[in-house]
Amino acid sequence: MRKVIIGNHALSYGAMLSRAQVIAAYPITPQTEVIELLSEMCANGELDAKFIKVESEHSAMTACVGASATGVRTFTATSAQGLALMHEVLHWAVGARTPVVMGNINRAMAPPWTIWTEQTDSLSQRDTGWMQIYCQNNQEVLDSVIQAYKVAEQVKLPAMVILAAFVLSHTSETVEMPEQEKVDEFLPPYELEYKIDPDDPHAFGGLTGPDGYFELRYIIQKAIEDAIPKWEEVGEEFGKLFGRSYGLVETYKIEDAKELIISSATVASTARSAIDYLREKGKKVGLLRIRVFRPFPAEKVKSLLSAIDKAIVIDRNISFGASGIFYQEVKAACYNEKNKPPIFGVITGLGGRDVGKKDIIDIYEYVMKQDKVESDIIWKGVRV
Amino acid sequence: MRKVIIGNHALSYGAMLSRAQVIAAYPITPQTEVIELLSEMCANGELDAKFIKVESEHSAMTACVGASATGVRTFTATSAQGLALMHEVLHWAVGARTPVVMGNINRAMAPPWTIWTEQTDSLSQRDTGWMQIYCQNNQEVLDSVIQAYKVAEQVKLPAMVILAAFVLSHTSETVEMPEQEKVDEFLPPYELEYKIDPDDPHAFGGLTGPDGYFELRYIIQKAIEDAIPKWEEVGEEFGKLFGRSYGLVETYKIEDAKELIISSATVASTARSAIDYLREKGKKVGLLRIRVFRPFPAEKVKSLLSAIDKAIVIDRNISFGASGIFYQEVKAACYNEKNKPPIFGVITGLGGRDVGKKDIIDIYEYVMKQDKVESDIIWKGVRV
Amino acid sequence: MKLSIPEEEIMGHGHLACQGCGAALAMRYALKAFGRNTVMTFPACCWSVIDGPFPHSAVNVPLFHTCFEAAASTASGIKAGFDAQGKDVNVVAWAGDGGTYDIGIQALSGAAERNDDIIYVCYDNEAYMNTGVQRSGSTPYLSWTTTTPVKHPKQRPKKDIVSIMAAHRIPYLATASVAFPEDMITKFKKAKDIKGTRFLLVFSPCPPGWRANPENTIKLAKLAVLTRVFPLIEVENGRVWKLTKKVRTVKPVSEYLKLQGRFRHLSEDDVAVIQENTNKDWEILMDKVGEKD
Amino acid sequence: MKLSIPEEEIMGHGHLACQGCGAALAMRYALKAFGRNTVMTFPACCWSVIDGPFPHSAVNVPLFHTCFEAAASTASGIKAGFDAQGKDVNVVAWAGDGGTYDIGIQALSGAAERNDDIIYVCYDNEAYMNTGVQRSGSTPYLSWTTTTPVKHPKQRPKKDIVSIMAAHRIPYLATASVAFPEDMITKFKKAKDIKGTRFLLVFSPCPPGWRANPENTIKLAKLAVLTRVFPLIEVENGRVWKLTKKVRTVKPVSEYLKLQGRFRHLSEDDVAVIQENTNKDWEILMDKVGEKD
Amino acid sequence: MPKKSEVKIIFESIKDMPPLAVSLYTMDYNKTGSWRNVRPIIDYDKCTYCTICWKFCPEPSIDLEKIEVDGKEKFKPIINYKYCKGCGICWTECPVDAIYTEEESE
Amino acid sequence: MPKKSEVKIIFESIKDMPPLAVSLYTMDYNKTGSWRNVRPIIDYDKCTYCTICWKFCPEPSIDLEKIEVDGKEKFKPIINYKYCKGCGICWTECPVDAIYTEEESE
Amino acid sequence: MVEIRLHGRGGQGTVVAAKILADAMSKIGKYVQAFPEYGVERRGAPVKAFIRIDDDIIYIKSQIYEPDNLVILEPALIGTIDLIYGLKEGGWIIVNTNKDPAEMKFDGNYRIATIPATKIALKHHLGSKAAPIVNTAILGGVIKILELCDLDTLVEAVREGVPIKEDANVAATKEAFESTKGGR
Amino acid sequence: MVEIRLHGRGGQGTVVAAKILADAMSKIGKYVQAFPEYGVERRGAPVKAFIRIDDDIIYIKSQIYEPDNLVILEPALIGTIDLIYGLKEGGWIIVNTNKDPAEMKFDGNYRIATIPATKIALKHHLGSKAAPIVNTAILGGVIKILELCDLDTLVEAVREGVPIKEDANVAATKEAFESTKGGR
Ligand SMILES: Cc1ncc(C[n+]2csc(CCOP(=O)(O)OP(=O)(O)O)c2C)c(N)n1
Ligand SMILES: Cc1ncc(C[n+]2csc(CCOP(=O)(O)OP(=O)(O)O)c2C)c(N)n1
Ligand code: SF4
Ligand code: SF4
Ligand code: SF4
Ligand code: SF4
Ligand code: SF4
Ligand code: SF4
Ligand SMILES: [Mg+2]
Ligand SMILES: [Mg+2]
Repeated sequence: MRKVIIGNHALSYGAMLSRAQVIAAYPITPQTEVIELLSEMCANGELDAKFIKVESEHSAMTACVGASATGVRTFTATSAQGLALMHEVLHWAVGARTPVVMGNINRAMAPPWTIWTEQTDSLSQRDTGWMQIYCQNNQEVLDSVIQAYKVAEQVKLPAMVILAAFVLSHTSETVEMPEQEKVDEFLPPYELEYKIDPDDPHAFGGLTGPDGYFELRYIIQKAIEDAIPKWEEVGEEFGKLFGRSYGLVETYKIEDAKELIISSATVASTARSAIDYLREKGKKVGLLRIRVFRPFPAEKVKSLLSAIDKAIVIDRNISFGASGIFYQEVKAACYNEKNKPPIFGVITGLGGRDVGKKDIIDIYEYVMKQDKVESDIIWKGVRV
Repeated sequence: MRKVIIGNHALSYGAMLSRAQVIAAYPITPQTEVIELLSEMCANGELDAKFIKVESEHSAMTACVGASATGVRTFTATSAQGLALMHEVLHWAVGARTPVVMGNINRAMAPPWTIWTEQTDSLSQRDTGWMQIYCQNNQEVLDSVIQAYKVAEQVKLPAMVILAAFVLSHTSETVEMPEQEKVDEFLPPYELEYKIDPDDPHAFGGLTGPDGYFELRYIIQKAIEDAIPKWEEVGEEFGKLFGRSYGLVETYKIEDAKELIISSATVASTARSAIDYLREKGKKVGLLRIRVFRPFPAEKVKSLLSAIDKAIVIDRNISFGASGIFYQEVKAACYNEKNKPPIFGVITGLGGRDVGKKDIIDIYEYVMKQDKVESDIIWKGVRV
Repeated sequence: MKLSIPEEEIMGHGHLACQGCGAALAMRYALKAFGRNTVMTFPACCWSVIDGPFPHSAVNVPLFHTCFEAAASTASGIKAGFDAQGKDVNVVAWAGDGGTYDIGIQALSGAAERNDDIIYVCYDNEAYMNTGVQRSGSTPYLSWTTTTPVKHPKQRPKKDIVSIMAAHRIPYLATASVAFPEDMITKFKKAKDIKGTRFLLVFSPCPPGWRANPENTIKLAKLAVLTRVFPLIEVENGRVWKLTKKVRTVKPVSEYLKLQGRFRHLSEDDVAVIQENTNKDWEILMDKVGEKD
Repeated sequence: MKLSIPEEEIMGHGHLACQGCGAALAMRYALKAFGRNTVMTFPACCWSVIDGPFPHSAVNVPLFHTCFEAAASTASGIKAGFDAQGKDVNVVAWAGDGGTYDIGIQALSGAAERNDDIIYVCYDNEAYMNTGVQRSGSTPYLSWTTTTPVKHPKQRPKKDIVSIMAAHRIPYLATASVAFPEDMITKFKKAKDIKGTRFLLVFSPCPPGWRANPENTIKLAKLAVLTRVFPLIEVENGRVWKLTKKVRTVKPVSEYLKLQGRFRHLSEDDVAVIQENTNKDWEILMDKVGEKD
Repeated sequence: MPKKSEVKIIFESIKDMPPLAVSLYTMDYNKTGSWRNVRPIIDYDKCTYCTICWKFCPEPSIDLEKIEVDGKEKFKPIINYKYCKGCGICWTECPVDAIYTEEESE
Repeated sequence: MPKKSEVKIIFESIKDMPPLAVSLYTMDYNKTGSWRNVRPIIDYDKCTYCTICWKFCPEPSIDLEKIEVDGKEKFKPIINYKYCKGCGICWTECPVDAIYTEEESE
Repeated sequence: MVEIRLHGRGGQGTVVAAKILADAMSKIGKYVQAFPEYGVERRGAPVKAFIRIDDDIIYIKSQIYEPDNLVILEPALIGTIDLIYGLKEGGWIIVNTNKDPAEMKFDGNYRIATIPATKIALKHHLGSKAAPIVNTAILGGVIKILELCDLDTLVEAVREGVPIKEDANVAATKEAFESTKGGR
Repeated sequence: MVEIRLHGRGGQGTVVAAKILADAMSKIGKYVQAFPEYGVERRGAPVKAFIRIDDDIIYIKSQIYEPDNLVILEPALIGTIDLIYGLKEGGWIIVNTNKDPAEMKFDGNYRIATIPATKIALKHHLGSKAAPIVNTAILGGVIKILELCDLDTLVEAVREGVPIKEDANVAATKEAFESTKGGR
């Protein structure tokens, strides 16, 4: 069945279809519709979940972590300041190995106060161990929630499904709704080896000295590395059932491409139309959209870049004192490769400044004129 | 005058000599001695500061930000969970352009609970815009606090002075104490163009739409870029006054080096003795210690790596789903260079596992046997 | 003729409050009472928007925006900053009920425990309005919000923030209402002259959030007092309780409730329960005030 | 002969508490009262260490360590998890005073406002002990700690957490002391059988933190009650206050203070002020309890 | 004092901008009169100059003008239509119904 | 039930480890008797079997043994020196001074 | 691809109008995007909403700068703020007004249609006189003028899209469909 | 470089002992490092502290695995936990005990010295019988045995390093210096 829904409701339906059992969440623009709809669903009985209407995002995440450790499926959603307030608990969810799934609406960080989109909020969480999926449309948002549970529960790590403020969160789009039975088939109930259980008492997360901590971190890294093939497998399995496949990355017109535009989320989506335009003009340019950012699909990116002459990463985010974050990560991943192109890094669209097809064409044309990378940041659209 | 003091007290003396005016802090192992000594100093009248004994780190940082915005010098210190709890406010301090100086004791993140050293806590803040200085001994800790104020106030961005839990925080070392008069000469009073002032009312940090936010972020990036030469200048000026110079990085025996060990903080310090040993054995190996991590000294690192055949980055931290963080950043910085070595990334010492001279020699010898980089993480010291 | 409240307008027009916003009125009165030697800090709340976009501002006193959970601690820091400079400035944290009853209560409790020398004003519109009407700890029993839908309206009573703050034994605490500006301004001026942590709770109707007509803002605020839903009181040192507005002819709560869409779903029984709770709370209050009806 | 408290030991030995630790005793009694169908969550506190290092544990009921500020919300989450599975489990948040009065009060206040079905136990040793004795909101007036040095001891009274929690109108709230295990266990059992948010405050001396001799732990806990410094009470629904331990011969506070190094710097005048404050607080309490001395 | 500005300030370039988001202007540019559906009009024949409408206007968009009536100083309320949002508080609270309304039209 | 272990478990390899920091053993390995400076000794001649010492031991390191005294069932307190930390609560609280002390020596 | 911009006032249902139109388009197999002006909506303040309609998945995620057509739900806004910026030459301007298209004056080369949506809304008791809810009424005219879909499809979308007064809204939609002036 | 490990009990001043010794070494121009075992100290529980002494800045920041010498402040620990692990062959073991060095038995090839530090401490009223504070007493012996510095320098460091009972501590230090047995 097709529905026209906003990105926020795509998250809510994703959680509902995944049969989330405990929800704990706190409102923040531009996320509120996610929890408003879930509140309705719980009140109506459409969704059989405990909804804890907590007093802060910090409590939302701790409640999810606690509930998850008892062996139930949990959901929350937030954005920007709310996500930042959870930061300590994000680390906690990873160390506690609780596969919480969270929606995050990418909004720029204050101050100054702002509610428009930028990816710095979620990318600032890149070192917490959360898996991160950047979505390009509402269909992908909904589908990714379901897949996120599947991967997260297999590797016992939490996952964040990410969408742009307003550009997706408040934009109604055509979405094919998965049927509940099929989702149930795809996503079996959540099972845990070690869980909080009075019949089998364990202490979780107790003091660990230098004699054990290192190994536990190693295990986490191995788990998130395992998730790399999992995201591909699960994305394909999803495709078989629902007709829409997903992977770590998505490519467009790269077969014969000499140049590559690399981006994520809705900027990558818009970039497609720019590619179409440039292809029409005879340019051999393709698109690489990074969908799964953590774990970082390094092998995939390396192999896709090996036959490219020039690559451009477009970031809607910034790590102050460094550069765009996708740019940094792509370069780091490919550094030791033999065959690799020069990579240019562009920052644009911070704080919700619109990024249109024309902007991307401009970026491409600008970079094509450059012989070498002069600076780690090429600014696009800022009124210097 | 020489004193034997622990790293934590080096932070306290640094704040005292810099004449911090407002302190707001909350205890956490292994930071408590910092604030215990400052409490004493305030009670004794040795230090004329308002000390707000807040109820959480979140409040510690918000109080510092608020006070800083009125035009006074502020100080706090924390570690791991405390730093993580401040995360939202760390972003705030940057957006508000408040040059708060903070000491952070590097401790591994829970769960499991642990108090031993690891750098993931502060490195997880790499995308907030805070400047970060990693110190190798207590002398540097004290000296860096004073320098941090100078740079921070010039570029109007906050700075974090970082030291290893126990390895420095609780280790007494010989420290030369700067004289107050000289510090006063070095560090003039803090002046602000826009500050909270009833005689000149402004609203700070109000709602900003896509029409202005991008430019304000651009200005921050330019400010932190300006800090790169500032850290060098200020480090040299400090040297002239106090006989101890500092820079963005420190090198050891690199003149003729063909191989480079790159690390930070106390691991880099210990690496010196490994270098001495290896040099004795005829190896042409040098050391690059990255002292200022944000802003990342990309140009410096690039030029130092241009004549090297093989480099090894040793990280006492991890970004799950990626690699060691210094490793990632060094590779990203050098990616587009013509002359650059293969770089190997080693992760060791997580959660306070000791890193000795022997470990570093082992790492070196292992890497020398490798033809190419097979994986983004070489694990050292984990009991697989 | 003399005006009953100060003539000078510190708050400017052109601000972004909705039509009939009680919170805007609250600020207008507060600034009249506090005067220009005042500094404010706002956590996230409607007022972070009402004040207007950069580089504009409507309050015309220094205003430091801070994060949602940190009104009190930011004010403590600002005050310490002025103290360190030897400047005597009235530092005010200005927060909504969400930022006070819920996400900001820790910073507030901490400041009160230390008795930091700040004024904390909560303008209470009984829900998270800036994000579009979600329940807060202040949302009244059985009220609709978007997160307490009519099929499952709020099941818990409004958090008793007054008693909570009184338990902190702060030097001064008062409730006020935008329908009684003279009372409000008197209290705000009194608060200004006391040292230590002062807490002021201002009842501020929100037409869109309450599903009420904007023209009824004053009517609603008045009815809340006249029905004893929101008593006007003062508490000194957490111990001396005073009623500042005695209600002669008490009105039934139904009069107050029926003007608001957020209570539209209530049954007669529901209304009776609310009436009963109101009566009980009043009795408890009278015990503290040491008065009998 | 019958034992006055349950014989079964759920808490094991080998734990890492200091000699004479009141907090260890509190846990021992609590587990006796709660039994094995209990799940605990600890925020950071001495008990995060006392319990022992991975892969060992001394409490022998399921225990989920959580971050410092999140005891209550973690417990709410765990309870919701069990509810979702249809399992009836006693979920207990177990926190120190720092984690309760200060950094954890927001999560606690939120859970209480929602009346989440959890038991919250605060073992109160009146400072941050795990980090080496820093002041907390619970540290008593004029006490020394490392952050309130003798030249500037704590200037504010202990936060009145009992009144604060009573103001939340939770169904049950009680104070207890490790010197009165029978009273404590009775209250803990009672709490277990009530639904909603229950709050239990246990007075737990800390020899190193109080600069006291370990053998005086019980003596001190007893004296706190006998001097009326720490009354043993119960509060139902925030409204019905009861004194559960009447003190026949009241002792002067000096007897309690003089056994503790943290009060060594007090002058006679200081002690007199503390005595006076204690008397005043007792009167206020008696007002609530509705008793006269 | 912040400057008044009748237009919304959007900086053309960062050169004109302060280094952080600091307000420099009032909100006067924002003519909230455009929000108004219904226009309040004071019937000065009925008005008693009680100033209640002024007191309760949240904008504030009622100004007072000192006038003399029968030798006594009075405050005459004058609605500032540039900013009046038409909320209706004044006409609801006016004790003598001296404020009538008209619908705003195109 | 968690397993008892008389030695501190340190995993030789991650293969033996659970995937997260979960306890599998009690704290029995930790012989806190080594913390003791002073050793409490019960003088059973004085002891009235009131069990007060048992009640107040924080470790707990006083065990009870059911015995019969004059036909009545009593609980005999037995100190477990493996774990007794020598805090002194028992000898302070014993109402009949039935517990005497000895300094621990090398 | 067709791009439309709507102008109204906070609280009037402008965004809902866009959504209902998108729903109707979806029903006839189109891919759609509907979104409000990304901002802070205040009761009474002017607001905008946007729609994109296409035969294929719509990848472009930027704002609409040059709409093909314009819908003005709140005629009182005319003259107070710029409404027609970016509108493509020859595009439609559909205005809620009792006036005739000929009476409406806009600078530029546009086609103009009018719908007495307020009158219709009030007739069907949708909203109050001070705040009529005109969104469903105006849509009837919009689909007629722009030839987007048949009336039945729109009516179905209206039924699903309005929270209350389904029948009254449907009646208003239908009446507007009939009474719209200015269609080709 | 000289590396020393100290063993004591939480609350006994073991860490302070290391610090005072480091202070004394600093006074004679040495570079020093002194640190406790990185852990959670509990009153009564066994604790360790470490010292490094060198003529130059000490860059090495790892733990001490193979100390040159050992100081045992709490003789009751002997036998309950392993104390001599890692000690270099021929290194000194300096024990607080009334016994003669010959009476002390440790497996391995070490030199042994004894100091009746508890006796001395109690004589000077440092701590209680159950918890004597022996750190300053034992240091007197340590510097003598290891020939680290002269007594005056140590005494100066003791004066600066103890929080209370300065004179008593100094007296204890001096007495220990005199009465230490086992020196070469
Ligand atoms: C950490 C964080 N969480 C959530 C938000 C989103 N938020 C902003 S204002 C607001 C509601 C404020 O409610 P209240 O304090 O009652 O003020 P009101 O909006 O009603 O005036 C919320 C939830 C935020 N800014 N920061
Ligand atoms: C966010 C955060 N801040 C600080 C700490 C450090 N910390 C751990 S326990 C503790 C003190 C706990 O005090 P209290 O709650 O009274 O328990 P006690 O230690 O006295 O048993 C502190 C400050 C932490 N773990 N997390
Ligand atoms: S939502 Fe309510 S409180 Fe907020 S500005 Fe509008 S009327 Fe005022
Ligand atoms: S410090 Fe105090 S509370 Fe903590 S374990 Fe020791 S005695 Fe117990
Ligand atoms: S209608 Fe409202 S905004 Fe306009 S003048 Fe009257 S009270 Fe003021
Ligand atoms: S309220 Fe009415 S009578 Fe009073 S001043 Fe206003 S218009 Fe005149
Ligand atoms: S001395 Fe303390 S630990 Fe030992 S048995 Fe007695 S009470 Fe228990
Ligand atoms: S307290 Fe004394 S008398 Fe009572 S059982 Fe123990 S040893 Fe015996
Ligand atoms: Mg509110
Ligand atoms: Mg405590």
